[in-house]
Amino acid sequence: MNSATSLPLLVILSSLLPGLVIFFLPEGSHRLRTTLNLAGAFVKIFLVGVLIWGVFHGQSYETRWALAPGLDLVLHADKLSLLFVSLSSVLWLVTTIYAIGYLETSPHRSRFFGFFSLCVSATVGLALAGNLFTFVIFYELLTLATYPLVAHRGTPEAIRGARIYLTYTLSGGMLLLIGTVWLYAIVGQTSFVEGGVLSGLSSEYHTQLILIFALLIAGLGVKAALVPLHGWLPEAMVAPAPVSALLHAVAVVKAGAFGIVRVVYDVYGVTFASELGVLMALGIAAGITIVYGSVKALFQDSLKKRLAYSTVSQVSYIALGTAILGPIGTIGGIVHLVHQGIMKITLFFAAGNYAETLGIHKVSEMNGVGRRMPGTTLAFSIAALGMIGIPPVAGFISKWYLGLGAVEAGMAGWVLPVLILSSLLNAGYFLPILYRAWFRTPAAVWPDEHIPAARFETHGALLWPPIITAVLALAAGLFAAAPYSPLEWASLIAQREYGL
Amino acid sequence: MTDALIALVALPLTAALLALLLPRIATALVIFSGLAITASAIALLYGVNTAGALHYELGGWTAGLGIALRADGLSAILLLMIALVMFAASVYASAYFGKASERAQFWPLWLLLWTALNALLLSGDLFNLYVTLELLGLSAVALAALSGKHAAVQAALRYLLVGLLGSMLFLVGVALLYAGYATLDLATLTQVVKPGPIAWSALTLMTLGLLLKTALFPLHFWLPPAHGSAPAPVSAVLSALVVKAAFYLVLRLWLDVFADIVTPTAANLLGVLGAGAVLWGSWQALRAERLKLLAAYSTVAQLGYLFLFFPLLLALPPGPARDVATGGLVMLALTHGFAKAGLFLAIGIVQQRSGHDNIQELGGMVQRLPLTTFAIALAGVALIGLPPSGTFLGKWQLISAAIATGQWLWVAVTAIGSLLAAAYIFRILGHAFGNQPYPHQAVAVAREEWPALLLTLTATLVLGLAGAHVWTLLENGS
Amino acid sequence: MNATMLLIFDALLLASIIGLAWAALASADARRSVILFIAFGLLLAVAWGRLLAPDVALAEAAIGAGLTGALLLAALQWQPRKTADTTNSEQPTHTLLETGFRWLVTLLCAALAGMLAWSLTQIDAGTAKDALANAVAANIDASGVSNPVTAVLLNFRAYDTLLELAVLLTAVLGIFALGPAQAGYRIAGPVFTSLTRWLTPLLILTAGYLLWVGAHAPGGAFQAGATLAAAGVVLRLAGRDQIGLPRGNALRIALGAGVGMFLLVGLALFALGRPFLGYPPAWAGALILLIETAAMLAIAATLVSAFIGGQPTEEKTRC
Amino acid sequence: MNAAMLLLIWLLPLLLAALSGQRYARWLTVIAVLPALIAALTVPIGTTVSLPWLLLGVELGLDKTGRLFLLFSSLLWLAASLFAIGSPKGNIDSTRFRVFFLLAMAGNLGLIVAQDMLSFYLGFTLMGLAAYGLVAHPASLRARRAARRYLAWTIAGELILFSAIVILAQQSGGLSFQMLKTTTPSDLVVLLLIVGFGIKLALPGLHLWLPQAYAVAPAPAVAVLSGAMIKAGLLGWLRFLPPGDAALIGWGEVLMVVGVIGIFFGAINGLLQRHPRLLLGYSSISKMGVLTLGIGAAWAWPAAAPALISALVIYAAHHALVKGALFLGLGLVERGGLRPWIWAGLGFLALALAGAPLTSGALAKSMLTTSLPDQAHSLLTVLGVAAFTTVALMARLLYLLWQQPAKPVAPHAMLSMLAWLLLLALIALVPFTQADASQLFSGGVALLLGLIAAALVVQNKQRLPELAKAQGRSPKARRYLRARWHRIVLLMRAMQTRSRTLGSTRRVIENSMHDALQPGQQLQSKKGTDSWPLIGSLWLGIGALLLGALMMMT
Amino acid sequence: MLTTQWLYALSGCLLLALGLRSALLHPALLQRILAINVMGSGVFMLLIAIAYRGPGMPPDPIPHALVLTGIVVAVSATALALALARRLTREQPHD
Repeated sequence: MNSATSLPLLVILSSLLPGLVIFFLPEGSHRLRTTLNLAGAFVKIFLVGVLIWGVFHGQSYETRWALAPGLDLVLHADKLSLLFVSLSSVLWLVTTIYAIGYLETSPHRSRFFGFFSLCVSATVGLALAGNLFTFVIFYELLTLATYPLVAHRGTPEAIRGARIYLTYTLSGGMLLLIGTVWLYAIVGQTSFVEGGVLSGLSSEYHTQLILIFALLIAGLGVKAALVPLHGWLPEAMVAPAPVSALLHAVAVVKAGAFGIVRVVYDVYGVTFASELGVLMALGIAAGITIVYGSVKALFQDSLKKRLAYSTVSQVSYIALGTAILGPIGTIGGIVHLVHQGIMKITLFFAAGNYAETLGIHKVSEMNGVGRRMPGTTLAFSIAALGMIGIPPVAGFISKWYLGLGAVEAGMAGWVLPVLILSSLLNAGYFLPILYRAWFRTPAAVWPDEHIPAARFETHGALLWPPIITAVLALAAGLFAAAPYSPLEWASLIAQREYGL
Repeated sequence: MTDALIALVALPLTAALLALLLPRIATALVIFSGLAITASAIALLYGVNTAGALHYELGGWTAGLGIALRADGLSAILLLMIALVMFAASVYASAYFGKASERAQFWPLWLLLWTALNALLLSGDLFNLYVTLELLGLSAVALAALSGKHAAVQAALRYLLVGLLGSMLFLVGVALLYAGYATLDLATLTQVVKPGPIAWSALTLMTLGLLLKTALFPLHFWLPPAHGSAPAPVSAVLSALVVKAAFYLVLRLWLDVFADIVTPTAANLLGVLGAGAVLWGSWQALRAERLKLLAAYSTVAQLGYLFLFFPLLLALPPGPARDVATGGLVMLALTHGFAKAGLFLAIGIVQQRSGHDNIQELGGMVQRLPLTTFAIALAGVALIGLPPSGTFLGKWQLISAAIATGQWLWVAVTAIGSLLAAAYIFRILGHAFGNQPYPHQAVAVAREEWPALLLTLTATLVLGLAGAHVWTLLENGS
Repeated sequence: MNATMLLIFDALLLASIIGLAWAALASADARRSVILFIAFGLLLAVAWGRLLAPDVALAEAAIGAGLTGALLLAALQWQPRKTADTTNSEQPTHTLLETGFRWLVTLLCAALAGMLAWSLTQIDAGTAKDALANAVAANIDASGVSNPVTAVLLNFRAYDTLLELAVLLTAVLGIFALGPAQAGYRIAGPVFTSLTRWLTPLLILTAGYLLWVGAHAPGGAFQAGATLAAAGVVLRLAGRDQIGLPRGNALRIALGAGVGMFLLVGLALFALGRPFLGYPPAWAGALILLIETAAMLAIAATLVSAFIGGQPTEEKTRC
Repeated sequence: MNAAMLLLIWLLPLLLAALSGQRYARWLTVIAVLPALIAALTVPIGTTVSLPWLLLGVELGLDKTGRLFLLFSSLLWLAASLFAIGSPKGNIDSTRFRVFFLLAMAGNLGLIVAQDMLSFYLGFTLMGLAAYGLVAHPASLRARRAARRYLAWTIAGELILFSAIVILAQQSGGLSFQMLKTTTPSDLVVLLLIVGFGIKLALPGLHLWLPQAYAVAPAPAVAVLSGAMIKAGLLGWLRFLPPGDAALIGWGEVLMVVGVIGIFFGAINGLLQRHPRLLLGYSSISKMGVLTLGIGAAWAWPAAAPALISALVIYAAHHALVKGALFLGLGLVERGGLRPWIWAGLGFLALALAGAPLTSGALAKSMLTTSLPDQAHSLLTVLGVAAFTTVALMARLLYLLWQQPAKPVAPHAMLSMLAWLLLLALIALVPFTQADASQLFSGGVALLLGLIAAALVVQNKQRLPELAKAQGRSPKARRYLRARWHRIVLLMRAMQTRSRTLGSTRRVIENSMHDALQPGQQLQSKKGTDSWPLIGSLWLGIGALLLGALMMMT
Repeated sequence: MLTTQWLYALSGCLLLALGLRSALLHPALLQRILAINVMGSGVFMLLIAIAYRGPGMPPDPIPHALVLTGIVVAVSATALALALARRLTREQPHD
């Protein structure tokens, strides 16, 4: 095997192998585990870097492995997959550092980090999937790898949450599987091809294709938390903070959204999907989700639940972008894949810091927390503003392209109001938090202060990840037009999809 | 190459005798012969893959007068599965049965069961099949009753009666066929059999007998108690291999010998029963309160999937499409074999360590028995049909064929069944992940844990990732 | 006997057989059932004889009726006495639905018989169905024996027989696994005890004869083994614990002898380059006798063991 | 160098914001404003900086309008910064205040040099949100409410702008302001822009955030809010909807009407206030009405637009400095009590705002009136009346200050006073450097009339509260208003309950699913499954069916 | 087929049906074991009837061999069944 055929596999193995080894490490071998984790993360980033360099220089990377006649496991590095891969590898590194700090003293760390690595491996595999078949495989693997993470604490609530998570995701996976097989039965293959593979089919198949689209989107929509398939997301909030970060920003939710992008662009082809009329349906579903999630978030006092509903809302921006015909909307959707990830992970890191440092779980307990934990709160603020879409944080760029794309596609009539309403609602649930954190006087005692303020407001391993990701979120917006920025990347992808 | 055919029967039978005569070294003997049998199975598979279907005329008499052993891709693959599962279960059993006296009773019967399985898969003769069925049935019953507990004996007795009834009907079919076509050789029969009352009746009777033995819904009633009360390695083999042997025969009869006789309607009937098995078995597994019963009902359900293939295969024209679907069926059977065996072995560990297998009281298991829990989870992955297990590939073909032939009902059944499977598997894992203190001293023995783990790994990883070879083998070995 | 007489005989015989079967199965009393069943077996043996199947007739008499009967009679020892009462008390508990199902089963069984009969009408009297019989006749010289049944059993289809011996072995091992044998029989009366003194050697001699004659006339290992076992049964009934059945290793060797010898011969030939179980014609007769002898021992040991219902315990051995 | 200076306008305040927690941070605000001041004075017009990698491609540049905006804004920010440094520790001399102050400064000054829509929007948003921190700074319930209201309006405005910009960007095919000159905006865009910037400019109806925000924020903050930041709306209109397009003519008329309403609405409301800050706030609304009117005129008569724009910018500069100085003066009064010289200073400022001869007000007003085209003579009347109302307002302001005994809370700080006086001097002197005499002497009549009117108003001061009551400020009316608000709250609550009900319905479903997934102790029923007759029937029945199915072959 | 063959074959079928019915319906274990034996006998009768070629004609030896094997298998199964049943009653004491 040369590098062209092995590199995508190696990218997966770089987290898979350390994960497998970690399973067997005794609980006490903290240093070895940390070394393995970080080594894996850095190796992955290095390999992804090589991939990116190669792909931008016209090199083609593909690992192909036949699983059954006509069914190949294909790992293929194209620009879209690399975008997601780089997002997850970078965020994985950050999250790993964070998780090491977060779980410093808690039990079963080997198990945790083992599944953690599996989870990322599945995500990377999903990102690199070269056909829908491979995608489905990693999609299900992701479900499996996250279950133990959600259930990690072992409390009845955790297990209940995990069960609900599983009920939703496995049902979704089944729908996705049926849709995929159906598609396979019609087309005989499920490869991701820029511009789609279905437009050549005669019109007698169109009804079937619409049904298949519904199945696929319903299946992906569970992970992407499209209303009404979102019910698992708030329940899965029982998981430890790094897991929530992973679920919401890097892996699970993103996988669903990424899948929607793949299906629309590389299976159906956005033009063909638009002709079928399914894009509009997708867009409306996304719009409803965006508003619904925001409204629900308004009424949550639990910080993590508020963030969870925020995710419900935000991830559908991606679907919305996908539903907008035209390169600009596409850019908006794809770039939000990255932007939402870094912003949301910041928020979850910060929420985790509040919980871990001061025992704060509720918004109503956050009075004056900005003074006690300025770094964390600053990071939180930047991310929250980004979520609202305030420039120059990354979220604005996404919103901008979505809006512009909608205008271009003649959908401004309802997309813009949705965006506006959602931003208003986002402001409605984020800004009060910021107000409390920065302007209210703190309570005399924090709910449960574990970590006293010393040199930093909390452990370094907890403090730096949100700051790094907040800086990333800011940078992604500020330098959006710079080369190699997510936006540039998304533009390249969109150009390819539209054959520009 | 044909030596492997003989070896596969003679080796376990010889080992059974030796184990009977030399109980002190029986364990070593079993392990040694297990290796040899596995090697033979691999050799056979290799031979079939390179030279196509093999046959061996015993005693040098032409088939018809004498008995021929036959192996094609299908039987060779299944034989290797049998060898691997039996070998793993043997290693497990060597630790599971603590007392020497227990082992002394166990090993000869165990090897006889192995003989029966191999002989059944290799047999090319109708009456010989009957004898192997009986050998299989009796050895399985004897093993199932081994614990001597009331429930086990009762279940075994019922198992025996059911098995005898099934064999009897099979034998009537054999008699009818002999009356009609004056041959017992399957290959000959395949060529001469014609539609007509004899063929219909014979196929009906033989199928009926085999359905009872393979515990197809609604004839599954005997299976859960029998599989649920046998010692763990025995349950593993009963669920993974024994019922599948009967299924293999149904498959052979319907797709090879009576290929010209079977009708879509009849295949649909089997499909409907399969669907019933999937739904009812899964539902019952979900409601089971003991791990072993859960696993047993899961077997009922999983066998149902295999029967779903009948209407699909018949609807597909012979050729590549049907071959691909058949590969899916084999894949399902293989994965279930490995996964279910591993599951039962793992459950056995739980049962031994905690003294019970009540699902409600598994809290904390994941901490104390991590590898065992992991094995259960892996088996679960395969039973649900999640990737990268072979079941996933199998179900893919199942759904694919159903969609291609427009038989949407089976798609729905598969989907619901899979979700129910997920529900019952994660019901276990949910309890296992609980953070309650685990009240039992649980130190798992590697000789028990590793077979379970390796079997389930085979089901989830090896078969899933190397699945393409199954299709190649079936094609080369036809 | 002319054809009509023969037909009447057949009809009467079959009517009796069916009647006995019916009576045996309809009875709720276990003892009655068993006795009727033994009678049924004996009549069957007659029927086999009538159909020119003396080997089968012998086997049926010795095994089907004889030993099975003995086993069943032994079973009566522990069978609950009040089966009749229990069945009577169970009778009215049938719900309507259950009664319906019972009728349905009856109906379907009748349908099954009908279907079989219908199928049998379709058997055409072609020559093809004699193909195998002719093949047996053609190859009988190479088989080493002149009794075609024995030739089929121990040469052409020797593999079946090998596995069949394995079935026997399995059964007895299964029985052993259930626990040790129990001494539970009342001592037979003195007349019976004295009877055994000459009955036992007679049975052993008969067994030897049957074994020997099997090569060219009706008889063979199974019949012989069953006869030998009958000797054991007689001894047992006479209240002897020491019934000629070896203990421990010897018993295991005896039980495994049939399969063992078969395998030994088969594998040895195989090692010598012959097909598995492919006797060289010159040696066939001797080899078959060798195998049959071992098989006889095994069958006898197995059946006696089954009769006493478990592994004879070492402690009970009388010196 | 020049380009770097433009960049520094943005960068320095932002960078210094990061340092504002340090001990030496007091003077940061002053340093931060310097690049803007220097740029306004030294950087030649036409300088541009293109940063294509930043954001979506940032273009900065200085034009004539921008330069003047930059000048008066930076001057005001400088004065406010100096004023703030003089404020007592712990109140506004805190890290948090400085951070928001600097961020708002960066936004405000930055948007002036922005030459593309997004950087303008970025500055506008930054300014708007950071100002929230200034308004919310005092730890009082009133401040919190005011800040919340401010924020809600600001965000709404920004979102409306966002929509407008998105559509505009699509229509013009780019982000640069240059491209907008050749783009005909759709009516929707114009409406959105009017409303979006109108919120910042506190058009009547969109002004609701303003009075309370001005009432609670610290003095230097209000100074920049009312002086500099509010003008961003004007600049926005000028940038996004440059006059000259025929599509804007109709909208210009609309805007003129709105402006007129604003003038009088602000004035009348201002007159009804008892609190000097509120009065000044409404005065700003009124003045912004004038600016709105001017823009409307510029749109409606494209030919007159260039002159009108120059006049409007001058007017804006005048208003910015004067209003800022007024608020700083009020701040001095609030802190150290009213001193005669402060009153005098305020009196001068009031005169300037009212357009008294020899003040900047006169200059601004005369430029505005002269640049109006001939068709707009009716507007002259309006402006005259407007001047009259301003006089009345100012008179009332001075009266209120005089009437209400100020309670000194702290001694006057030298630096704050110095800052104020410098600003006063600037206002007093600048007109003489810029204008000819005729412009400086205009407006005397109006002032005179105004003073007479003011005297009347002051005489009738007893009746004013009654007027206020008539305006809907009676306790009953207040109750009514509160009830209406309450109803909205109730509606929201009901929605919440509804969603909770939905949630609970879902929970019921989920629970039942869980029950299904996790059944209770269910004993294996032996009787049911072990019924042989049933099984026999099934078994043989299957056989019968199978046979039938097989026979269906032919 | 010969009349004799017919007679015996039909009786075999009848025995089979009879045995089957009782095996399914008889409440007592012992009789059910007997019933299965009766079923076996029915099949054997069928086989031997098939083998019959008429008086004086050598019958087909193959079915005979099959039946011989079948008888032994049947007795093995019966023995095991009885042993199991005995174990069951021993476990379940009755008075």
